[in-house]
Amino acid sequence: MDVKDNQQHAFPGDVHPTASGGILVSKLDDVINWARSNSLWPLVFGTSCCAIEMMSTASAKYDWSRFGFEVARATPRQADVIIIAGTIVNKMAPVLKRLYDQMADPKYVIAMGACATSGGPFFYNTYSVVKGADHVIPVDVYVAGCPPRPEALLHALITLQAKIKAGDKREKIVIEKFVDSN
Amino acid sequence: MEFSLSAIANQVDTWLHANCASWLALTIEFVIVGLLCIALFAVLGLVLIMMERKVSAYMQLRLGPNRVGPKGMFQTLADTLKLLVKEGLTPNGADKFLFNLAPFIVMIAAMLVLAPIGFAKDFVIWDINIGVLYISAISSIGVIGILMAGWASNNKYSLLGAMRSGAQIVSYELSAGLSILTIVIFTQDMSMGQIVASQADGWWIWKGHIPVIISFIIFLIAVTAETNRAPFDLAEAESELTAGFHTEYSGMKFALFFLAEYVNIFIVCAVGATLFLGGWMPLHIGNWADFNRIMDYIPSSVWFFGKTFFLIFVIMWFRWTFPRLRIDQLLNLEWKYLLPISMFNLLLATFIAIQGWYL
Amino acid sequence: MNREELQSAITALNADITFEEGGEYLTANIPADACRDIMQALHNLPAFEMDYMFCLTCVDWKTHLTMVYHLESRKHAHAVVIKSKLDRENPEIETLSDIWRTAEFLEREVYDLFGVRFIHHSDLRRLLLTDDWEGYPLRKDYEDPINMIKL
Amino acid sequence: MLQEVAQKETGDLVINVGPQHPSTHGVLHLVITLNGETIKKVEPHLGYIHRSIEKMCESLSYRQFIYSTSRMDYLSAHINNHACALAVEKGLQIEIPERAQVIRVLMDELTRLASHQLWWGALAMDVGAITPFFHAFREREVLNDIMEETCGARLTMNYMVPGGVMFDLHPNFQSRVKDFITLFKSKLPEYDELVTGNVIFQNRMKQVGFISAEDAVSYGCTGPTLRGSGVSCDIRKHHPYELYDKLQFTEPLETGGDCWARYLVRMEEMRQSLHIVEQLIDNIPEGEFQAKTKAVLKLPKGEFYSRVETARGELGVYIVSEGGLTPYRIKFRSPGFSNLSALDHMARGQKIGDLVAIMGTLDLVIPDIDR
Repeated sequence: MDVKDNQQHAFPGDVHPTASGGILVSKLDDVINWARSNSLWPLVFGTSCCAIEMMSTASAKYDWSRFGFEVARATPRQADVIIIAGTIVNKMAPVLKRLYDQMADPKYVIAMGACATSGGPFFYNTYSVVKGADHVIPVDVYVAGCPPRPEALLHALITLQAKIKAGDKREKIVIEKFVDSN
Repeated sequence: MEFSLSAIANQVDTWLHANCASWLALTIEFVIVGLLCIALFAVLGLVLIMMERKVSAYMQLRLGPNRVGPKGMFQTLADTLKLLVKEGLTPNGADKFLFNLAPFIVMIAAMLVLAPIGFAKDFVIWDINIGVLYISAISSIGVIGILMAGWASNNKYSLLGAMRSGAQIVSYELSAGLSILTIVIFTQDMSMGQIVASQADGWWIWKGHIPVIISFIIFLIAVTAETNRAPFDLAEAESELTAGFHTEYSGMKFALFFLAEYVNIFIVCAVGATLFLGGWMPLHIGNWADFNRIMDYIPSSVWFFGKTFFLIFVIMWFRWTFPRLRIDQLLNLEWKYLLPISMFNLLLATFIAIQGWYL
Repeated sequence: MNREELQSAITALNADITFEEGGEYLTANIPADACRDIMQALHNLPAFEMDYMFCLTCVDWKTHLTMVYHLESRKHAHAVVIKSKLDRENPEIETLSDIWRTAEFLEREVYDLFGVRFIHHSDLRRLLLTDDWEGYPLRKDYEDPINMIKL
Repeated sequence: MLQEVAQKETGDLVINVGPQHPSTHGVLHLVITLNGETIKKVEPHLGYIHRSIEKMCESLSYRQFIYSTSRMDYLSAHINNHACALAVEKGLQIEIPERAQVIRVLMDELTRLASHQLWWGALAMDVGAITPFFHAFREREVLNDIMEETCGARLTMNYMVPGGVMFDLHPNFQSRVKDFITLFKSKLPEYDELVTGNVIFQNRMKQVGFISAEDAVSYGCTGPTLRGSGVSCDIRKHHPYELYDKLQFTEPLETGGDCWARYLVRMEEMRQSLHIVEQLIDNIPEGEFQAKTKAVLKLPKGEFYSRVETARGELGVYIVSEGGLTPYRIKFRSPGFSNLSALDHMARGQKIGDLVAIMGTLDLVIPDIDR
């Protein structure tokens, strides 16, 4: 099977280009993406050190309210983005999954800090740490650092905004990779 | 020609009656009024939420939203759009009918109260002759929606929040009602139009002596509690009950609750402005004819919205300054302090009214 | 009481107590079955009045487990370390949670991580790990090929 | 399932607070039995951030394991590192230079200040006032900058090593700390005005979460929690380490035993820390900042226990050494763990809102409890 053939019979679930009447729909999509990207309400969720830096990001010096992120919701139903601030351990993993499932679509995930990205300093010789939150839920943006500086978190949020504005959904990127590798 | 909302309304009315049958004209007017109400609510929601965020940012040494659109003005627009297209979840164990009905009840109750409020001179939807009674009756319907939401969510936090809210609103209705009665005693009329008219020579807060000042303070406290705002936000109590009665709501249904909260604030502040600060009535001082004439040049709608937004700012100020009360302290405050004080205050007001000591 | 006085006073409680040389605190090895009586005496007798248990833990010595209790008296400002050897296969010791309330949680932690059963403990469940966790992770022979990446 | 049955039989309401809940400051899980709004029982479920630090440390060298401890009680990262460094130094029997001692004490106290600032803001947020949180962070950011300049990190500093500190102080350190002292002294009255003097706040704190001195000692409470019940327990006074026996400071004591007493103790502790910093900042001796130690550290066979006073209470580090390169067993006696065990005792008979206030005044840091 050559590449061309593969692209014609795209992966199931791929978005098929519409024949006509695309302008209105795509403009509407742009508007919706603009709204979504500019109104990312984070879930109040912090497990360890990174949560303090998340608070710092909310504080007056870094002030994520400028971008409209300050409406932190305590209930997952009303949140758009879950910032995994801290280590996820085996006991917490089902809870994190559940929180993610409780969130309403569309939902985004930021893995903040080394622990949430890969297990970080707790990678070796630990019996209870999940080696990266992406073993549990899909992650959109990773932030490096232990803990990351508030600027890094802001950058991650802005990156997420750019990602949403571009209209790239996680599924689409996965599919593109799949097609490319074939 | 000076700007006047009533003139526009009259022109529309005359034109409609000249061109259509009277029943059609009336129907069209109903539709226009309905649309205007909805538009007003949408705009109010956007403006008030933006104002809240800016006020909180100011109190907290922050900047507040400033990236979306010029000076961040489209921030709340983006939020609303996002909530519109966000998935609306209904939990499995929920009573689906009540769960979906609750936000609309809260919203409709908030909309109904709009009827007797005069936004400008001669610009009122329906100047009912028992306006004050109507307001205090309708404004307590909203709590049914909150109780419904809490019960139907099948969530213990929601239930606790709703029960708290029920206890709170039922109690604080009393003080709010009694403090409104003070004005009714002075005006000897229940129509909102008459109450405003009676303040032509000075607002009640100036000429009503001590009883009106006391009842104004009690009114402010009581309506803050009735709208579930901090320091009386026990129904939501973010640090205790995550989000209280609307814990399980998402998307547009949550947005309705969110909007209703701000519309309610606007309405209670509008009522407060009408009763105590003269509604659309400009600032008149005794017989300073020149001064009064200058004040009259400012459109009455500006007066009304200015006063209302001042009160809204005060209520927001409360929220960002005070810690939350505990449920027993909240009820103690009402039943042990506010209610006896307002009853005594009513007695005092009656005495002053009988003696005719007000200006 | 200074160290020598404390040592002689504790020896008077039970003949089987041995003492370790050196160390920052006076360290006494007591038999596990007499643990509760000795601890009760250390807590109640006015000469000791060890009202503050500042550490309770366990050490796996591969051949046996050792319970380690750090006690201090706020009044007399003396401290003692009590150790008690336990059988590794079937570790059991009387609970101290009714003498020092803090022991309730600390013993649950030791049960969780070492598998020491505390007899008469009111609520002996796993504290930190999930209820269906297998094995006792702080033991030296604990292996978990899935979760544990050895360096 | 069992909870449902219990609920039907007794008519009590059982609710789960956490693991994700704004008032638990992390991932604590509390199962609360309620009668209406009144709490009948609180049962903490831990382990949602149990990162097996103790097991991990068994395979890390004496230089390495210290770094993992600053992730434990991240708000007193310096003090955690300090405790570990002290335990290792006890084993190595080395004296650390005076300059290093002064730096350590300075850093400890600045950390305590930063931690208490955050506690103050978070407590106010727990009882519903959001604004103080931002005011607290304003001063905290200044401290974070000072820390960053010298240690290279804002939060988890890893600055103290066996034998002293890792780097010398930044040249700006003294002047910036002095600036901070003047700034904070001018802001402290603002804190009192905004929160301490508030009638609603006082009502939320007074007569809430009472614990008697005997119970508090029995539960192993330490730090401000125990001092709020009137028991003197400051390790800096009773078992002084570094320079603390030469410094002038008082241990604040309150006899109320309620949240208000704990609040007052912490507020006074901030002033005392400031006082300690003031004494030392002009008297940093010249000299080495680190004692000469071998590249590879080996502790002799034995047991070493060090105790320090963190912002939350007494932290104990218990190292069992077999004479190897790594500790054979390490145990952290964390202050939060014992303080938390008293939560049920304090919260019984109180309202839900009080539980939040009690947790706020206990100043729980969950990774410190779970380790």
